[in-house]
Amino acid sequence: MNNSTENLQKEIIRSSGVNPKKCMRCGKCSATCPAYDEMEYHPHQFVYMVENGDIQPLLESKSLFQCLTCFACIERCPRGVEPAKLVEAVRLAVIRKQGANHLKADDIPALLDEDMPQQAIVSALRKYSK
Amino acid sequence: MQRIGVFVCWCGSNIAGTVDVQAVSDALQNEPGVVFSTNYQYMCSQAGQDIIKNAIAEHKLTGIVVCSCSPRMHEATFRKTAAAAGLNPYMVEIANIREQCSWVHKDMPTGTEKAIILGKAAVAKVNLNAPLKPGESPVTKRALVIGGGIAGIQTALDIAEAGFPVDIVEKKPTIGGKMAQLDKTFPTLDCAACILTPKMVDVAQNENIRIFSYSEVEEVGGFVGNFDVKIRKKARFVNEDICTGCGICTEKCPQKKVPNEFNLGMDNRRAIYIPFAQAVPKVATIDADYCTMLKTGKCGVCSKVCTAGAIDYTQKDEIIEEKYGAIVAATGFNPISMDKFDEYAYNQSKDVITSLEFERLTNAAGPSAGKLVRPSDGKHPHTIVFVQCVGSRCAACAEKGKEYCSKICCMYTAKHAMLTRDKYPDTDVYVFYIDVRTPGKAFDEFYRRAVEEYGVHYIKGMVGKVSPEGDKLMVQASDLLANKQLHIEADLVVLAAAIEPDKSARPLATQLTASMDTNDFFTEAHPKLRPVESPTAGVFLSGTCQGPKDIPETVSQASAAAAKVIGLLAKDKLTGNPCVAASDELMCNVCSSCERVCPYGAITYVDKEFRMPDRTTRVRRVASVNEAVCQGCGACTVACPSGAMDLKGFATKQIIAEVDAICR
Amino acid sequence: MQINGEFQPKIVAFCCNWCSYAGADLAGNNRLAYPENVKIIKVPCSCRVNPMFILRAFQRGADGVILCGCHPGDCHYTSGNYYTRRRMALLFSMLNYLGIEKERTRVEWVSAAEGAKFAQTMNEFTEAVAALGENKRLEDLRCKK
Amino acid sequence: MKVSYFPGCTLKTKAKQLDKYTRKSAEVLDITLEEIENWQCCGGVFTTARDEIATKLSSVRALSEAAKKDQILVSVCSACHNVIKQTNNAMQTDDEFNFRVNQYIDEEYNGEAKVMHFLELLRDEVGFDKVAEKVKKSLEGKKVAAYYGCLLLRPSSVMQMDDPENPTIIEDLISALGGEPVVYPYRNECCGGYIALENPESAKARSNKVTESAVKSGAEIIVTACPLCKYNLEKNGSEIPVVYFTELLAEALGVKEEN
Repeated sequence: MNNSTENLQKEIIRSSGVNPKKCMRCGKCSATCPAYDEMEYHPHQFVYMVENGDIQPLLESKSLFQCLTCFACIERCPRGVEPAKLVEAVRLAVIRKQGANHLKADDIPALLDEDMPQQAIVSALRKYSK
Repeated sequence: MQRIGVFVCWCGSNIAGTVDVQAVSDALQNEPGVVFSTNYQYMCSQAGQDIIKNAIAEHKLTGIVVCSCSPRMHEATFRKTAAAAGLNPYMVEIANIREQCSWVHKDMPTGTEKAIILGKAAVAKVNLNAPLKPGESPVTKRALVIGGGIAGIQTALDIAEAGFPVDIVEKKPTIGGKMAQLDKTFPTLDCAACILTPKMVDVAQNENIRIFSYSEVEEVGGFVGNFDVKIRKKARFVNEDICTGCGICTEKCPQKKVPNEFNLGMDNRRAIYIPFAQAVPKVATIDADYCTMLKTGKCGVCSKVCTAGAIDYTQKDEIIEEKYGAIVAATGFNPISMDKFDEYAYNQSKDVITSLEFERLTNAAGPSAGKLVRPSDGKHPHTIVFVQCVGSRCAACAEKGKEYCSKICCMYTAKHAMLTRDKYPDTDVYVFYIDVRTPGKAFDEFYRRAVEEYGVHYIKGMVGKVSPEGDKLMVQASDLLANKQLHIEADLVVLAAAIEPDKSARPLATQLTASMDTNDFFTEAHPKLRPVESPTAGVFLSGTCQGPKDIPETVSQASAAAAKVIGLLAKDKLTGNPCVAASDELMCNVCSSCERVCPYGAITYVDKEFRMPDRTTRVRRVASVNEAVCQGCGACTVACPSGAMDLKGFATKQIIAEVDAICR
Repeated sequence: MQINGEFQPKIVAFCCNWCSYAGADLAGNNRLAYPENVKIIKVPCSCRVNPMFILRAFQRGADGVILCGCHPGDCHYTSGNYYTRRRMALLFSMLNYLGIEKERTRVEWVSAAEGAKFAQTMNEFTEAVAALGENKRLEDLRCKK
Repeated sequence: MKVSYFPGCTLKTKAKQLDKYTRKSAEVLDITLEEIENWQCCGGVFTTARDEIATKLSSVRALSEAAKKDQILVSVCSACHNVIKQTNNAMQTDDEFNFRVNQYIDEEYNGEAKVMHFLELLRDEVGFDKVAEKVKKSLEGKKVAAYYGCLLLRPSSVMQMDDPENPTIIEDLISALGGEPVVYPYRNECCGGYIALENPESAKARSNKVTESAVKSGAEIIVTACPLCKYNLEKNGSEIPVVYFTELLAEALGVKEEN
């Protein structure tokens, strides 16, 4: 692991408050994830890859924006690992960079329909942009 | 003032090579209390011991310091030598000038100097030594086994075989425990009843064994060799001595809607019942919660049909008092509640069952007469999903699961999967596992057979959710090796529920002053070297009350516990370690600090009469150490705020004298 | 104490009978040298060590005091070393407050198999105490000859 | 009973009905909802990162105001409730987060406020038995499926509303209103949430699972507490109506206006 990866790993672990070492690799998070099929890397892989400092592929993965923050993986993890918090910390590591917003305010009108509640827009902006 | 003799050993050149032994014996000659000092080539030899014996006689020695090898080597030797010469063996102290001086230091002046200091410390200590006499206590030659499962049965049989009387206390109406509920046993697949029930009969027929079924331990007093136990024999409203176990009452009882706990509530029994056909003792029991007669006074059918006249609605609980020399805890385990695992829909669907329920479903004497059917509709399941580690290795939430591995689930699930495929080859069997743990004789081979010969699908991954849909169970799971999320339409889901100690173990541990770990398993005296003894003297551990175990392991531990009990009961008297705590009753202020830190429950409080200066007497409670139970760790001596508690052989004054001598 | 102009610290080591005393014996069996400054006092369990003993040692001129016991979870008496750990945490912080540097006091878990650890611990501890020089705090000058 | 009320932005726009029926029902049940002054949007979703401070300040301000008034802070939108409760929990348990947040607000706040969802208020403060007493028009014969979604229940260690896998709070309310609750397996699975914006297909798959499961179990109507859940279920073609639970409540209490 080079220096910058190690720093990134530390930053992700600190910001999420998650200790990936607690994982016993049972895969219950991925068994429970409703967005599993949309993801290229699955919740258990996030935990494993962050633990091993294999973070670059995660940064580039669309999986970051498929997590629904439904907290099901947090709820059902037998070890209290909280994978969703790790997914979020990796996502923040991406979008906090200058100009890296995944969703820009200008893009939104095109995505809207008449009935869409404000809550959806606000949440998406929170999750996808800084 | 003591008359101390100092004996410096050369140990050939082992000591003399680095320590000037003459200088040591000369220097110690001048220490207070020393009346004789010498050195010799091999103190532990017969000639060396004779020097000591002669000096004791000639110089009327009252204490001895041997400067030699580690006390772990020859302390016992020199104590015997002293005793042979009429000196109390506890008046001997060793200064370790070999392992802790000559062997670790190189040059003569420093080695000699240190040896002198170590000798001075030993002399200072002996000056304050007092003769000690180990306490003795008689042994009641009878053992109590608490719990009548396979662990308790094996322990009781082994003790009885050795000729000692044993009582088994079992809270259920019959002995047999969990093993009686099992169908087949791994890895040999012999039927549990076939190997267990003969042992149950042996217990019933052994003249040395009494069974108190439907009974619980009420109170435990006393200590090793001399326990006083009160046993509550719960009213079963049937006279055990008269009941023949014919079972007519259990067929005629009109109250038919009582959940049958032996079949885990999957069918019903009557209010008067015999748990299963091979029950020991085979006598009926009335369940007071359901009996119409006991509740309303109207019925009495069982009494009418009983030709032996064994029914007694007026029966009361009975308290039996008995003395025991040793107690064995064999309280066993239970699967944990699945209430907190509703992601697996245990409470939503009858077709989600635990492994123990599966045992009953496949057992010929079970609710479905051994036919594997779905509890909901009685249909044959074609797809079965087994989920491992439900509540085991669960560190997220203490209310939910257990942090430890339950040890037996991998093997019994392999057994279930194999038996299912064997009997019903048209069934698809999936096992979701995190790790397959099979350390045991012929265990891994067994698991591999399930996979290779019986075609059980083992999938590495966990089940996330079970959703009952119509008469199917949708199982959503991950296959970690294929990196896929699976959706399986199952007919039956079997959960390998974690196991936990029986709930009765915690209060029992309190009664026995035996310690427990955070999971309520009994703690062993030493995890490696004394695995079947509790730290509390005279209390032994058998079976799963000490930790998760399978049957072979339980039986070995049960026999090991029995061997320890036999060793104890074979003695006429127990000789204790004389280096035990003692309380100065005048200084004790009954704060109970000592009692709280004592790991053995050796400290109790007694009322003691004290004469006051004005010649009146006053009764005051003071701490009292049971010398038969105390192991001499000294925790209480430091906890005691008033300094009333001291440890014989390692008294506060003695240790301070050593400190002073070293720092002088 | 000065020997040949070199400071030689006085070090008292309390060792529990079951693990650490045996560990010290093993160091001897394997001829693993450590400084002769260390003098061992045997106690049944590390929990037998009254804080008073340690105060007494400093009062009488010890420069360092070390306590050795079984590893947590391995105590012969089940829980004694846990008491030691808590008691000494308190005592050492008080001693530190009184001016006795925390390097002068130490609790170490040494098993009967850890002869090498025993020797190494004593080497390190002696070195650390020697570096601090003579202990003047708490010393009772009346006890000096 | 007087409580602080945090309606949230969606309740002022697309989910006006949720707000309206909450207020009407509260009135019948003698609950005074005191709207937090100058409340700001909760953010819609709780950012779990411990170093996200700014996005949580609006919740902290609302909490602080309720605490000052010694009132329970009640919200009815699942998302608002989730964000506010999780923020409050972070203020109580994460010292570093607490310290940093307190640098931004005027008066020190340490998580003193009590946060309740309107459902919890009905269950724990009012009592479902009391609610039942006020029913004018029983929902008798109506088969109602409660849809919890994710936000009401999870993470259960923080939300502590109900058993996260087998909740009963909405079912108990439905029973109290005379209706027949329908229990179905997907009631606590996600509808897709905000993914509807970017990946409507994903949201559709999630939502259909929920509505199909409810219909299969015999439900005639689905109730929810979340505007986004309602949107996703309806938008993706639920066969049966999806309404806010407060609408059924108001109907049973006899205060629902007929259009």
